[in-house]
Amino acid sequence: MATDTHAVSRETASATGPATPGLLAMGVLLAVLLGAPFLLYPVFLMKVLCFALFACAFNLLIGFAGLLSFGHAAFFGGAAYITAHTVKVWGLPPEIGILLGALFSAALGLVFGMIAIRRQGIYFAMITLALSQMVFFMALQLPFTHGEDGIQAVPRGTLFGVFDLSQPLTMYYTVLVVFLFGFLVIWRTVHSPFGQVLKAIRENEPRAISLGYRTDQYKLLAFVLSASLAGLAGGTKAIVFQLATLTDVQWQMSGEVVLMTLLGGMGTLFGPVIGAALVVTLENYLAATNLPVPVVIGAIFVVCVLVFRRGIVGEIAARMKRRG
Amino acid sequence: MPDASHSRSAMLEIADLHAFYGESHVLHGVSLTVRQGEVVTLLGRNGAGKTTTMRSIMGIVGKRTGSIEFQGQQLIGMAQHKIPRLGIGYVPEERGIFASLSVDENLTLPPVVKEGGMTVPQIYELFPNLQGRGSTQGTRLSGGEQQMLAIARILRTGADLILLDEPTEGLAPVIIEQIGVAVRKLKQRGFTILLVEQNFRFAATIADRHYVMEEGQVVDMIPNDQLAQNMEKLHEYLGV
Amino acid sequence: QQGKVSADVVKIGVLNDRSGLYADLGGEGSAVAARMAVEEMGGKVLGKPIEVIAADHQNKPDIGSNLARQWIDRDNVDVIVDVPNSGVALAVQEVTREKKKIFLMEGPATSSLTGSACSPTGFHWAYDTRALAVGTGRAMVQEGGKNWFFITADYAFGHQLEADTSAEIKKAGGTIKGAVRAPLNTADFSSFLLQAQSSGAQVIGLANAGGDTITSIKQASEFGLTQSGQQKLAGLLIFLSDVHALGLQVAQDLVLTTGFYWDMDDEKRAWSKKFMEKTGKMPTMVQAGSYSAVRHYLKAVEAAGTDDGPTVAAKMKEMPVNDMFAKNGKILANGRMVHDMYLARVKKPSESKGPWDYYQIIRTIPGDEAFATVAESGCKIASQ
Amino acid sequence: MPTIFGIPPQALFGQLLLGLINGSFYALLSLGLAVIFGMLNVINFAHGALYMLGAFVAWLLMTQVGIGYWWALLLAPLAVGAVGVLLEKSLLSRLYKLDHLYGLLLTFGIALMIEGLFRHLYGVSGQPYPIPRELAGGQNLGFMFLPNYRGWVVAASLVVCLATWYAIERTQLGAYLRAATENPVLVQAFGINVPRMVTLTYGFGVALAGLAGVLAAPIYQVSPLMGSNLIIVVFAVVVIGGMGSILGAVLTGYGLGLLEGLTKVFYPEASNIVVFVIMAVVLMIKPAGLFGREK
Amino acid sequence: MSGDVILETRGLTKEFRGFVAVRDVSLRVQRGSIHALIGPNGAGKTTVFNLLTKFLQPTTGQILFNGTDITAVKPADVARMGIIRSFQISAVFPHLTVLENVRVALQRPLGNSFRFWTSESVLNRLNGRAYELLEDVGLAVYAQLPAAELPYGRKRALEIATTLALEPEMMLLDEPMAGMGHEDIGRIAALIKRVSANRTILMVEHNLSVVSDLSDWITVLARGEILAEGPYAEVSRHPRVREAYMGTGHA
Ligand SMILES: Nc1ncnc2c1ncn2[C@@H]1O[C@H](COP(=O)(O)OP(=O)(O)OP(=O)(O)O)[C@@H](O)[C@H]1O
Ligand SMILES: Nc1ncnc2c1ncn2[C@@H]1O[C@H](COP(=O)(O)OP(=O)(O)OP(=O)(O)O)[C@@H](O)[C@H]1O
Ligand SMILES: CC(C)C[C@H](N)C(=O)O
Ligand SMILES: [Mg+2]
Ligand SMILES: [Mg+2]
Repeated sequence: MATDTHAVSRETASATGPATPGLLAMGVLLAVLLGAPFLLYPVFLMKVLCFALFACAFNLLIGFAGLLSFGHAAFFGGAAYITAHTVKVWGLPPEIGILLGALFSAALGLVFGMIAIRRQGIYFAMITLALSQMVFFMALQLPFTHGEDGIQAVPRGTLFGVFDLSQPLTMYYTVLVVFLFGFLVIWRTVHSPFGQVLKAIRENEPRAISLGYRTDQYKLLAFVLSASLAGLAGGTKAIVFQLATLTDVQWQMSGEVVLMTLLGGMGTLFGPVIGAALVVTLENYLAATNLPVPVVIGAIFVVCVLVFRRGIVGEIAARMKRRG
Repeated sequence: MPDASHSRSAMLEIADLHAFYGESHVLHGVSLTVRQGEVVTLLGRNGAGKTTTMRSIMGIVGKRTGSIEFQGQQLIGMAQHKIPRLGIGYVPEERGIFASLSVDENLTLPPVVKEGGMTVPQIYELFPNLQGRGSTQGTRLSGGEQQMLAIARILRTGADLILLDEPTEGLAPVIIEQIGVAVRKLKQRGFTILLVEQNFRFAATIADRHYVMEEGQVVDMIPNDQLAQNMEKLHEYLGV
Repeated sequence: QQGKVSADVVKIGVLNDRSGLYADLGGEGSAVAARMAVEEMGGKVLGKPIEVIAADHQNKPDIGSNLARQWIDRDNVDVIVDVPNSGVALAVQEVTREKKKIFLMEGPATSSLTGSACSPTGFHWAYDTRALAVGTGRAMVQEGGKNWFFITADYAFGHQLEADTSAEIKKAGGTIKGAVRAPLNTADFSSFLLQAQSSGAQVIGLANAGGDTITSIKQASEFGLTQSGQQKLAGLLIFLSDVHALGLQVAQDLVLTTGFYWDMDDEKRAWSKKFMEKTGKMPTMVQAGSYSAVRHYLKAVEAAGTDDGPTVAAKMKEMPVNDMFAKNGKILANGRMVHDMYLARVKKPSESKGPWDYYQIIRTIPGDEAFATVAESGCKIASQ
Repeated sequence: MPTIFGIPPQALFGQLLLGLINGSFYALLSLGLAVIFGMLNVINFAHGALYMLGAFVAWLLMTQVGIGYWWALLLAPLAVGAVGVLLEKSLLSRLYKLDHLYGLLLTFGIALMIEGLFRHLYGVSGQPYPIPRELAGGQNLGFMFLPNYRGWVVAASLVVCLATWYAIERTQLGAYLRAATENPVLVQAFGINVPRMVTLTYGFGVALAGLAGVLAAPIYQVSPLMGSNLIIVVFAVVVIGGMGSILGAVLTGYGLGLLEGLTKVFYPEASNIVVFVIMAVVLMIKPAGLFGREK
Repeated sequence: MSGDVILETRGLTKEFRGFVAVRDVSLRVQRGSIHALIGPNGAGKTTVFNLLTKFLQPTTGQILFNGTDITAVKPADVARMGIIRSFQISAVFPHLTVLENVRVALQRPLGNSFRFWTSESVLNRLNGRAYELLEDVGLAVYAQLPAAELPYGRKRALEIATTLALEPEMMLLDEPMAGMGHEDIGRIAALIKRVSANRTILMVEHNLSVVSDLSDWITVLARGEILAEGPYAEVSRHPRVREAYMGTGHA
């Protein structure tokens, strides 16, 4: 039976890649994103960006620390509630609301982390799942989250008291900036001394320990970073859709982000972005047809796990390696 | 009981066997033969590849190439669980007594693969120490008793080739003596035995021939009766 | 006469629960009813084609409001119909208000849709929590059900229904012993029922609907709650489809409030028969209401000569509602369509003279008594 | 009337009894999960979906074929077990060489597919399944009125759990299982077909889920969502009990059922999260779970 | 206790569910010596390593390093105190390059390892030292290769280089030669000899010729218990050792 406890990330670890092709891809991505709203429905694009950031945050954990969290919805949705509440009820400006959302998720991440980090592999996944379920039920029952109704009619407000976010384009470029910020943070983290240690831990934790690294602390920091960025994405989504609802804290959402990352390529920088774009597009498209969405999603999941573990970007990177 | 008709004929034939643990190449072309009714030992330093050879016969080494024939049948490529059913019993290095099973359960665990295996009373007769320990947890037995149990449970199955990996390892001389007695009895009963040993004073008392392994290869074969002449060479091999 | 019609088509979007616990009382039936209204208009208004599309909001506010937003932004939908879930309806109301599009609500119950959350282009048609409270709530108290315990669907609808009913009960001199909140689409009500039972209240008020009501009533009888006799069930919102699912054996003698019953006059019977032919079921008040609302909307478009939301909304409020569903119904400034409601009792199996013969109408509740005035409603936009 | 800590005994005992009924389902499901985990080291995310499948098979048997409850009680678990065997042979077995997490992800995907399919075919509103005539009605226990059927569920689950426990702890087959969980390679070396054993174990584990599904059908309606709502709690139960521990799974199952009952009496708002709170606490003190062994 | 004992264990015992893998082992490792731990498979050598480096918690017994009790110290902190181990089954970071493997070790003392906001290029100044270490084990040419692509024996060499990178006061090597070819064995043996100059080495090794010419002191384990101790010549003459282990027990 299986023994390799870090295979999930090893399978795909190779594709972090040197910075040069990365920068190229970055440029292309940027160009596309800048032009997109003139061709596509902005609300849809904003959804993609929010989920892309969410997936990247999740990937920081699974892809670069080898930890599969099955409870990331708690950070995404939790932050959405905080942002929605602070903006709607306390009347704070959107930027502050989003910031508070992210901070909340960071704190939540710290708590989850301290409980879960001590266990590995499946146990870690199970524990994060259960903890996030706890958050779900709180969202269902606490008065300020308004149960099934969620927090509705969240004003988009004006950013820094200057930019009127009710304008679709203004909103879009704001989301774009948030996304790029988050993405760069992850990029930097991955290519930092900290990132090096993370990779080492992912590759062979006992060895990292024997070299004197208190690996739990590194994993915890990675977890908190990931949680905060997931929160950043969630808070932004709440402003975009002017809603915070249970959908974003449900465990199915945690599953969704796993799929996005798996499909795009765990442990690759761009994989999650592509994965998210694909999944969101697919769901949008399927919703129109009367194909059963979950069945298709589930099928993709199964296929990825069985024959496509590197994910799209991972596969491409591997191909290029084999050639060059 | 294995029939004596084609005794002296080769029962187990290994040719150019290579084995790997993941990336490390452990056996580099092992060749040896065991005849019907013989007791043959594998001698060699730690890490020489003795255990790996046995694991290769049982088909529980990651990757192996070459040829292993048992009574004319090729074992390489055969489904793992079929190999023992041909009549090969394996007594592993760490004995493999199950902590979650009682002594009785350990004893009756391996399924009978041929008729002619020993009955439980016969086994108790052979290993008196095991008598009346039936309900104790397997791993609570002493090292020696565990070793006996590990051998005993194979005798039930009717296997006629038995692979013993270091049955005397770390046992007190008295126990070793008992085991020796048992193994000789088995030989009389017509069992064929492949024995991994480091303690070859013990080996010398029961074996017909000795193969010597070094770094994953068989480097020599010494019939028991020529042991005396070859002592020097042997010390050389075993690095003493 | 040629008026200006956006994108040269009048698009009607029926947005409701098509797969879940509210699917039977609205669902495809509401779409069918809407199409029946369109057919009556000859499929055209102001010379432009009328189109009906439908989608499932799965009782999720986010899905509902996203669909509404997309429909309006991308698919030129002019009017949104039904939305049988108060939580979702409130979210959609936000969108239609912002986009100045007409919103015709038959399914949702919460009176706040024409109160704190009212919109100049939002219309609440078939019934609301206030009407239910006035109907069933009062009736039960008058029958001697003085003290109550609520099992409440834990979202906008349930909360509002509980609040409105409690108010009525207190007015009528009753008392509230307590309440428990059950999540939407609960599978097992036993522990809630047990709480209700041990509260010792005379009446257990079910402030839930559709599948939840069915399940809770079934399990109440499974646990012999009502057999014992010292406790009564009050289904505060019961639809014809629910009674159909429960069967008269279990449902008999339940008292309920409804805005429509097929078997009241020839006009209703005739329309319902047509509906029955298309769907195989008799219409609920939600479905009948969808017909009435869409019909009224289309007439208003014709009269206004445009499909521009605010203009049509104003027109709709000028015109009286007269169709098989409502007689001289009037629309208040807050969007509330005021019409008579009916208090009914579910027949015993013995009394029923055939399929779908389920209700005996006990009394008619005049619209002005059933529904709140604009002043009472607390709707802001209405005043100006 | 007399009260216990200011709680009418009717409420207290009533809720405890209902808790026991829920516990019966927790126990059955977590038992299946534990058996599977012990042997395959896979967290079977599809367990909830297969539980739902069990209920639907029963429902379809009744509505399509006219086969009633008692036969369904036998046939549905067999059907679900067969599905399980298929899944293990065709999909799961490809992943054993890899990290166990892939097993989790795979079964998660399978769960989505099964649930999505039934959701697509039958909508999310529950389909009613009648209580078998023999078990209609109920007993008045004084403090509450217990429907016969719910009593039957408790009994049935107890028997099945005990039987399974016995089969694993006290029989030859059980010995094979235990030995193979400890050292599959050696057991294989004794000529036992461990892969087949693994397959059957999975089949058996999910058959238990199927059985639970049939038992559940008359209580909760037959709905595509019935599994996904339940399974996470059951996961928590297994983690608390100690992954792979048979006894742990069963005891924790009933225990947490009762505990939920209690919370419903004293602080209903918390009844949904109490399981997860306990899980967090237990993991803090005993990372391997109550009955689990440190690996 | 005498000052020149760097590592001492008292009655060290480890039990795995009823099975005693290490029983009442009391070791005294002299500072600056090369101390070999030998014994048949399953004797408990690796387990002892795991106990010393705290990867396993002893069931009973005490561990002292430089006189301070480290029985309750965490593995990472044991390493920080200067005890660095290698593993029986080669332990490298497969998808990091050979250079990065060594750098990860060199990086730790810098204390910048939590900086997720600075660029990894700050680590380049470690390259010089890293190359030196790779030279020592003859891996400099592979510096840019992913460690996964090294042959088994070279991985062991890399592992030793990584261990040396931390300038440990004491090194624990578990079967450093396992799976190596002759020439590698020679080089590594020489290396070990050289680095042992200013530090203490405790190693498990099956290759007795290596053991005999490297080690100053040998402890023989069997079935988890100490069978004999002493310099090689002495131990190899010890009757019970010959009987139970080397097996040439005649004469
Ligand atoms: N699981 C494994 N992975 C990698 N290498 C291994 C593994 N098991 C054994 N080895 C290596 O394979 C070589 C041969 O091992 P093996 O156990 O066959 O030797 P042996 O002759 O049985 O030694 P002993 O007399 O100590 O049992 C040794 O170098 C050992 O380190
Ligand atoms: N985690 C564990 N659980 C149970 N038993 C264990 C565990 N680790 C080791 N053992 C047992 O402890 C004994 C000693 O194992 P150890 O690996 O220390 O031997 P060793 O001397 O290193 O052997 P080798 O020379 O083959 O490496 C063996 O019987 C082994 O089966
Ligand atoms: C169709 C209705 C049952 C919907 C419910 N009354 C609500 O407002 O949510
Ligand atoms: Mg060996
Ligand atoms: Mg070892």
